[in-house]
Amino acid sequence: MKVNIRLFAVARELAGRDSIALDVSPGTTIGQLRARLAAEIPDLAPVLPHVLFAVGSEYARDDQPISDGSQIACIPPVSGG
Amino acid sequence: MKVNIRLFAVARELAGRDSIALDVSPGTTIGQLRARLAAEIPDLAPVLPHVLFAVGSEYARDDQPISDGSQIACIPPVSGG
Amino acid sequence: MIELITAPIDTDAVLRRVASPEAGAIVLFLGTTRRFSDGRETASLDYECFAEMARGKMAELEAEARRRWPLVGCAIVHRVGHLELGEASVAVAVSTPHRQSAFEAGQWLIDTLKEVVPIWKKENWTDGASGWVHPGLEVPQTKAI
Amino acid sequence: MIELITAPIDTDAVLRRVASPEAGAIVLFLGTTRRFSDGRETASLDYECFAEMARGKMAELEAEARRRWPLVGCAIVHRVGHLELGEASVAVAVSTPHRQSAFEAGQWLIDTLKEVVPIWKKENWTDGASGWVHPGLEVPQTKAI
Repeated sequence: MKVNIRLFAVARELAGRDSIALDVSPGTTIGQLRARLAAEIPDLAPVLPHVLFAVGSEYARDDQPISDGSQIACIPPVSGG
Repeated sequence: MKVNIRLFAVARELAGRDSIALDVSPGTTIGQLRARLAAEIPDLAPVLPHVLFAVGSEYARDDQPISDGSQIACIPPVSGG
Repeated sequence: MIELITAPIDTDAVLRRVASPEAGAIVLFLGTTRRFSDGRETASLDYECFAEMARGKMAELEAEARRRWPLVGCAIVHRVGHLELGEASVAVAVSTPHRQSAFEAGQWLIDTLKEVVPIWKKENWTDGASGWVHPGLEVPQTKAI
Repeated sequence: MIELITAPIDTDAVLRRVASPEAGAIVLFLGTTRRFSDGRETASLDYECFAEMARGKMAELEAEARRRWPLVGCAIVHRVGHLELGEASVAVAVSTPHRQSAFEAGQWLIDTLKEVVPIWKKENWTDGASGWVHPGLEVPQTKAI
């Protein structure tokens, strides 16, 4: 199934792109996606252990399974305010 | 010696005047002035136990002696802000 | 900056006064006249002050706050005279490098101002009566003419 | 009121938004861009956000603050894009009947905003380098061209 992952801030700059679409098998979790992203974009590997992921507009845990067509975001530690 | 006492807020309204000049004997304290004011202006008597006095721009204790020509202020409980 | 004024408080000017590239945080407190107090409806307020002493005490508050917190800017403005409902009677603004001290200093300044600065307010209620507010003191009310 | 904007923050409009005759206290917090952080001099900043989620989280913060404190008005405005030194990046304003809850709610809102809202800042230093600020993360710096 297809998922789209948006990248922000240092993740966007390290990847040189603002999103990536991946084909993943049904039942894939956020934690597995984290590992998969490191393999797909090696430049992202150093920061991936420190980022959170969001599905839609909600933070997601690593054990959360991803649905087909999920809009996922890779959220490095925030620094707004 | 002469002292001038300014009156504010409810004290001013109860006294019907914004200051009073009194002749007091040397060594008179703020506490003695408090009693004297109650005698001079009976309408002030109910509030005088609850007011503070200032000499110049500083709050004064009841045992503080008054000097000749002191500018004294009668300060009901404040409610600014 | 210490000000005792009769005109409406210019909050923009107060904020400009404390803004600085050395500060990362500004906290502004505004005290505004509230419609209901203790279930009674207020129409307007009158503030009276002992001006020389009030300015002196406000300056002491600023000096003490600067001893306690790393303030970049500090402004305390109190309005006196007649105020309509919803208007600001007091503005306290501080700027600091980091926000925690701005909140602490701002709250300490308004808390202490309300305890020590010789300013008094008279409530004019919608029922036509009015009365001085003197915490801890039972105050006789004046019927409006 | 929740806003994510690129124009300078209009603090007067923010204050008008929360002012009310039902409120006796307004607390406004402004986060401003500071010249020195960790001894390094900042020339300007760029803020990036995940807009849909940032708006959603800011709205959740307002809703949670309204559950915790008796807020009359609440406004959270964050600016994104390019900011010069000394400009405000964020404004949080609340109004309440009494001041204690205004200070508490204002501080909770900015503290929590800084933890959960997906917004990021990049510091552009005066030495020409720039780098994303990601607390807890060692971030590679980019040399300016």
